[in-house]
Amino acid sequence: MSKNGDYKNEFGYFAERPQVASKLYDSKYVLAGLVIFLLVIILPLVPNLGKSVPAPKPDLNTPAIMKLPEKERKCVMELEYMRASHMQLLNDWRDQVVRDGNREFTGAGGKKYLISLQNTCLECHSNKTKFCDQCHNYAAVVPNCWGCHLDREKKQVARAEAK
Amino acid sequence: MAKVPTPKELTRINYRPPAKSWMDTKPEFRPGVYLNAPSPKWLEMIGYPYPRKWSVPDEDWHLPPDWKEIILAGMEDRLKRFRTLKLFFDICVRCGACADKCHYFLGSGDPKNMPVLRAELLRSVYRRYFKTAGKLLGEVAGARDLTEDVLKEWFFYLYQCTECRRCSLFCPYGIDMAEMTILGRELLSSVGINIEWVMASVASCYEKVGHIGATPHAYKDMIDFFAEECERITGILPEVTYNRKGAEILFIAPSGDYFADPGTYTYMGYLLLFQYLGLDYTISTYAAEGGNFGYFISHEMGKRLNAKFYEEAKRLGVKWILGGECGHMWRVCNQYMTTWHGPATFLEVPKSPITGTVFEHAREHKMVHICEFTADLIHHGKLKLDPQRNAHLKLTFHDSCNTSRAMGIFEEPRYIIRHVLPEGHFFEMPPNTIREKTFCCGSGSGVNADEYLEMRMRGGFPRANAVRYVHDKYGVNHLGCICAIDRAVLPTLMAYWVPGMEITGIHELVGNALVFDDEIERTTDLRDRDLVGVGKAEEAEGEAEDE
Amino acid sequence: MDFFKRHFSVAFLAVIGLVVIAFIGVKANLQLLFGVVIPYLAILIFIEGLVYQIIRWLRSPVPFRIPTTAGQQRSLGWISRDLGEKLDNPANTMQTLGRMALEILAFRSLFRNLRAELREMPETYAGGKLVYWSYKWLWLGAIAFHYAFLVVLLRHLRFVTEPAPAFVNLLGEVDGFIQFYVPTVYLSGIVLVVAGLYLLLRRIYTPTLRYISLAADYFPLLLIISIATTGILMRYFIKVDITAVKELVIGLATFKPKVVPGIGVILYIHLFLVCVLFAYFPFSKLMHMPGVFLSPTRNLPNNNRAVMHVNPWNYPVKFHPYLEHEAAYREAMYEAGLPVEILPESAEKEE
Amino acid sequence: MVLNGLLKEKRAVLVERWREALFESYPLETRQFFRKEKDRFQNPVAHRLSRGIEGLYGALLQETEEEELKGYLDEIIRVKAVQDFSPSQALAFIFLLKGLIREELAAELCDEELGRQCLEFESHIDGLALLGFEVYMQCREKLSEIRIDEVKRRVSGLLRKAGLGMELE
Repeated sequence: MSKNGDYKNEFGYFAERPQVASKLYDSKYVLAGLVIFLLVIILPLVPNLGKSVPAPKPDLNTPAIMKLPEKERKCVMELEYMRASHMQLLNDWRDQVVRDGNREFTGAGGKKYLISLQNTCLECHSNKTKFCDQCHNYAAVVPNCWGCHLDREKKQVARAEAK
Repeated sequence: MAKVPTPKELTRINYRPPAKSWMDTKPEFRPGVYLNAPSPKWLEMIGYPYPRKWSVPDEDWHLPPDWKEIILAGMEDRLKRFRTLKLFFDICVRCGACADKCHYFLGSGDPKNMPVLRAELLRSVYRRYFKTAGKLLGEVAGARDLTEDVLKEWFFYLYQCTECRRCSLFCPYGIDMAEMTILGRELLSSVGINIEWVMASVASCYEKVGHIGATPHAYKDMIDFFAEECERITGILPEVTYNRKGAEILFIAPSGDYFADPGTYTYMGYLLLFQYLGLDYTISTYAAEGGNFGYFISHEMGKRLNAKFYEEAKRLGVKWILGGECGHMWRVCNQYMTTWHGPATFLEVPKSPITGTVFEHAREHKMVHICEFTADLIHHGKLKLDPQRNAHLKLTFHDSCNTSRAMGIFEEPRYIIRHVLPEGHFFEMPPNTIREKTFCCGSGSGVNADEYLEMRMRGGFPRANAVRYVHDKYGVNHLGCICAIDRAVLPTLMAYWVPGMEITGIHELVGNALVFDDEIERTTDLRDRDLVGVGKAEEAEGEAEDE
Repeated sequence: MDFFKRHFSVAFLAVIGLVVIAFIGVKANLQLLFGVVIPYLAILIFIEGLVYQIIRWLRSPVPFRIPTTAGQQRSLGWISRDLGEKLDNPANTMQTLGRMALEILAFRSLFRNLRAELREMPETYAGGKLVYWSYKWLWLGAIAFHYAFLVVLLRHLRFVTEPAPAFVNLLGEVDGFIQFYVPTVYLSGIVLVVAGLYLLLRRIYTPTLRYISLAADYFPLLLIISIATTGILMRYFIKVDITAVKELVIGLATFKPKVVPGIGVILYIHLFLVCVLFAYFPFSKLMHMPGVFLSPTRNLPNNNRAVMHVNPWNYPVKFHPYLEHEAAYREAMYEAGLPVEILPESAEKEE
Repeated sequence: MVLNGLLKEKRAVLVERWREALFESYPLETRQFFRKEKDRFQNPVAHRLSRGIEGLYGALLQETEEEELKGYLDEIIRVKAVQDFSPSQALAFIFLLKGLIREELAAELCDEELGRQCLEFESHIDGLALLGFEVYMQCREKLSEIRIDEVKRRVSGLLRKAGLGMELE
C-alpha cells in the first residue's frame, strides 16, 4: 500500500485524498445488537399486542352486600379513596388495633365500624378471588395481608370453635 | 509608605483566575512553558501547508485568512474518517474519573490539564458547529465559537498532552485523549501551527538519517565507534554490516540510542548481544530511525516515516525485522504499521535463528521487540550471563506509557532484568505508578524540547516522585527503561527532582552481563565505571604500593 | 452569574418547568395529550433518534486497532497470563467479549482506582507505612445508580404486560425483601435516589467537577432524580388508582390507547418526565449507553501484529524513497564503504 | 522559652493553617484536590508541600543546621520554581507564618516578654526567607544547568567519539 502516491497531502482535503466510502462500517455486529435491543424492548409487548386488556371489575355481588338495602351499600370510605388508598387504610387499622387497642373506626358517613379485616372487610367482600385477587393479579401486586389473615372458610371454622 | 504587595497578596495572586469559567480563561505564553514555532524550511521539506515565520508569544500568528474554514472542514473530514472522534466527542459524561490521572494535572495543578477538560476544548467547538443543540443554544449547551484565542488554547494544551493514555485506562468508556490530541494536532498543522522540535525531527528523519538529521556515513561512523568502544572494554569487536542484502534480520533502533547518552550504551549492548549470538543481521542507513515523531502530529505523517521499514526490508531481502528498545516506535509498530502497509508478504514469520522459537504473535507484522527476542534467548539458556557485573546497580523499572498501554510488554523486560541483575537488586516502584498505571516521563509525544523544560519538569514530577520513594527507601540508584525518549529526558528530570539517579536501557545491562568465551577481563561496565570488587581491589593494591 | 450557576440553574429550571407544564396540562384536562400523544411521540423519538445516532456513528470507520492494554500482552508461550491479564489485554474475540462484559456489567475501568496513603506509624522503623486502599466511591455510586435504574425499569414491566412475567414478580419480591411498610418499600427506588443525589452532589461540591460540568450534566441527573421522587411519592404517599394506571399504560402498550379517568395528576407528572427522558436520550450524553459497546479502545483485541486490521481509507502516501536517499549521499556512502545500488560517477571513472 | 512551648502546643493548628495558606496560591479546583487526595503518588505536589511545611515548622522550633532547613525549603520551592510562580510569589509563603502566629497567639502576645520573643522568632523567619532566596536561585540555576546538559547529552555520543566526552563531563 505504501507506494509513492501522486497526491498533495492530507491537507489537500477536497480532491487528492480518496473520500471515505459512504457505507456503514461494522454494521453486521452493531445493527444486530441494535435489533436485539429493540426486540428486547418489544418482546414483553408481543403477547397482548392488538388485544384489549380491560381492567377487571371487582365483583360486588356477595350475599352480604346483596342483603343490604340499596342505599346502604357503601364501603367504610369513599369509593375513590378506597380504590387508591385501601392499603393505607388497612395499614392504619392494623397499627391502631395492635398498638393502641382501638377497634373503632368512624367512616366517611359518620358510621362506626369494627376495625377488622376479617370481620368487617371480608364480611361484605367474602369473595376474595373475585374482589381482592383479581385486581392484585392485574397490577401484579402481592400484598402481605394473607400471610397472617386467613380467608373466609377457615375463619368460619375458627369462629365455630370460639363459640 | 511604599506601595509593595503583602505576602498574602502575593500568594493569593490567581495565576489562573478560578472564578472565571474555563471558556473565558486564556493561556499565557511565558518562556519555559511553550514550545517554539517551527522554521518554515522544515514544513517546506515535507510539503506541509502554510510555512511562515511566526512566534508563539506574538499576538498575531499570521494565520491564513480562511483558517477557520480550514479547521472546520478538517474537523468534518476527520469526523467522517475516525469513529473514535465522533464517539469520544459524543459519549463523555464528564464523570471526572480521568481528572486526577494526568501527570500534567498532578504536576502543574492547572485544571485545564484534566483530560476531560482538555478534550472539552475541542468538543466545545464540535458542539458549536456540528451539533444542533450547540448551534441553537450556544454556551448553555457547552458550545463556543472557534476564535483565534481558542486556537491558541488548543495549541497550548494539546502540547501539554503526552499521548500517554493513562486517562483512557480509567475512563469507563475508554475515551482516548491521545487519539483526540493527535487529531487536534493534525487540525493545527492544517493551518501551519506546529512546533520546531517535532517538525525539525520529522523533516530530518524524512530526508536524512534519524531525527537528528545525520548523514548515512556519519551514522555508520557512529556505530563503528560503538563497536570499537565495545572492543576497548570487552576485547570483543562486534562485526557490523550496513545495508547488506541477503541478511536474515534487519535491525532498527530509535535514533536516541545512537547519538544521545545514555542510549548509546544501550546500543553497545545490542551490538554485543548480536555478536555473541553470531546473528545474521544488518543495519540500514535508510530505515535508520525507529522513532516516529510524525505520528505525534498526524496519522499520515506517521505513515510517511514508517513506510521506510518495510520498503527497506523488501529492498534488502531480509526475512524479518528486529526492533530496538523504544516506546512510541512500538506503539506505532503494534497498532498502526500492519494496517498502514501490510500485509508484508515479502517477509517471513519471525523465527529466532538461535532458539527456533516462532514468534506467532507477530506473524502478520513480521517484527519482533528486542526484549521479546532476548527474553526468549534467556529462557532457552542461550546466554551466559554474569549478574555480578551489574552489582553496582540498584534498579527500578519505569514502564514506558506506549509499550504499557498500547502493547502490554511488562514481563519480558522484567524477566531480562531478573537474569542480568544480582538477586535483591531490583525494586519495583509502588503498584499504582507502574505497569499499566505507569506515569509518563512528562516529555513524550515530541515535547522533549529544551525550551519547554519547566513544563516538562511539572509533567514528569509524578514519575519522579515515585522514583524518589524507592531511591530514599531502598537506595535505588538506577532507573531502567525500554524507551529512547525516556533515556533522553529522564536524566534531566532526575537531575532536578531526584539527584543521584542514573538512567539505563535494559540491553546495556545485558551487554554488561554477557560472558564471551574469548573476552578480556572486564574491569568496568560499558560506561567505564568500575565494577564492584574490581575497583576496591585496585584501591587495595594501590594502598599496598603506597606502603 | 458564574458558569456553574448558569449551567445548574438552566438545568434546574428546565426540570421545574417540565413539572409545571405537566401539572397545568392535566389541570386543563389535556389527559389525552399527556397520557397518550406525548408517550407515543417520546418512544418514537427515542427509537428513531437512537437508530439515527448509531447509524451516524457507523458511517465512520474504525481505521486503526487501538485498544488500551492493561495487562501483559500475549507473546512468548511461556510467559503466563492470568485471567485478569487476558481480560485486560485481550488477544482474541472471546477475551475481548469478556473484557466488554466486565466493562459493561461491572464498570471495570472505574473499578481500577487505587490509592496509596502513608499512614503515620511512629512505632515502626520507617515511621510510617504505605497503605494501599481502593478509592471506589465513584464506582460504587455509578454502579448503584445504574443497577437501581435497571431494576426499577424492569419492575415497571408489570404495567405493560398482562399477566406480568414471573421474573418481574420475583424481582419485586427480592427488591422488597425487607417487607417494610404497606405497600412494601422497594430498595431500588431508594438506592436510585440516593445514588443519583450522590452523583449530583459530587458534581456540585467537588470544585474540579463543578468546573467541568455543563447543564447537560445536571439536567439528566435532576430529571432522573425527579422521576424517581415522583414515583416514590406516588407509591407511598400521594396514591393513585393503580388499576387505572395499568389500564392506561397497557392501553398504550397494546396500541389500543384510551384515556382512563380518575388518575391523579402526579402520575402525569411522572409519566411526562419519563417521556422527556426518553426523547432527550438520543441527543445527549446518555448515548454513553450504546456508546460503550462501540468504543474502539475497549472492543478490539490487541492482536494487530498477528491479524491484519484493514483501514478502508488507507491511501498511498508520499514518502522518501530509498533511491532518492541514496542519490543525495551516493558519493559519500560509496567512500565510507556503504553498499549502494548505483555506483557513483567517480567510482566508474576509477574503473 | 515560653513562646517556643506555645508554638509547640499550637503546632497542629499552625502547620495546618500554614499549609492552607500555601495552597491558597493554586486555583480553587486544584486546592480541593490537594486537600482531599491523600495518596502521595496520586497527589505528589501536595505531598511534597506538606512535607516541607511540617519539616520547616519543626525545624524553626529548635536548633537546626542550615542544610536541613534548606532541605525543607527545597521541598516546597523546587516545585514552585517550575510552576507559574515569580520568585516573590514562590517565597511569600514564608512570611505568612508571621501573620498566622500573631493571629493564633493574639491574646498571649499582649505579654511583653512573649512579644519580645515573638519579634526574635520573626527574625528567624526572615532568616529563613533569605535562605529561601538561595534555594530558589539554586533551583533556577539547576534548570539552566540541566537544560545545557541535555543539549550536550543529545550529541554526547558524537563528542565522545571525538574524544571530547570526558572533558565535558
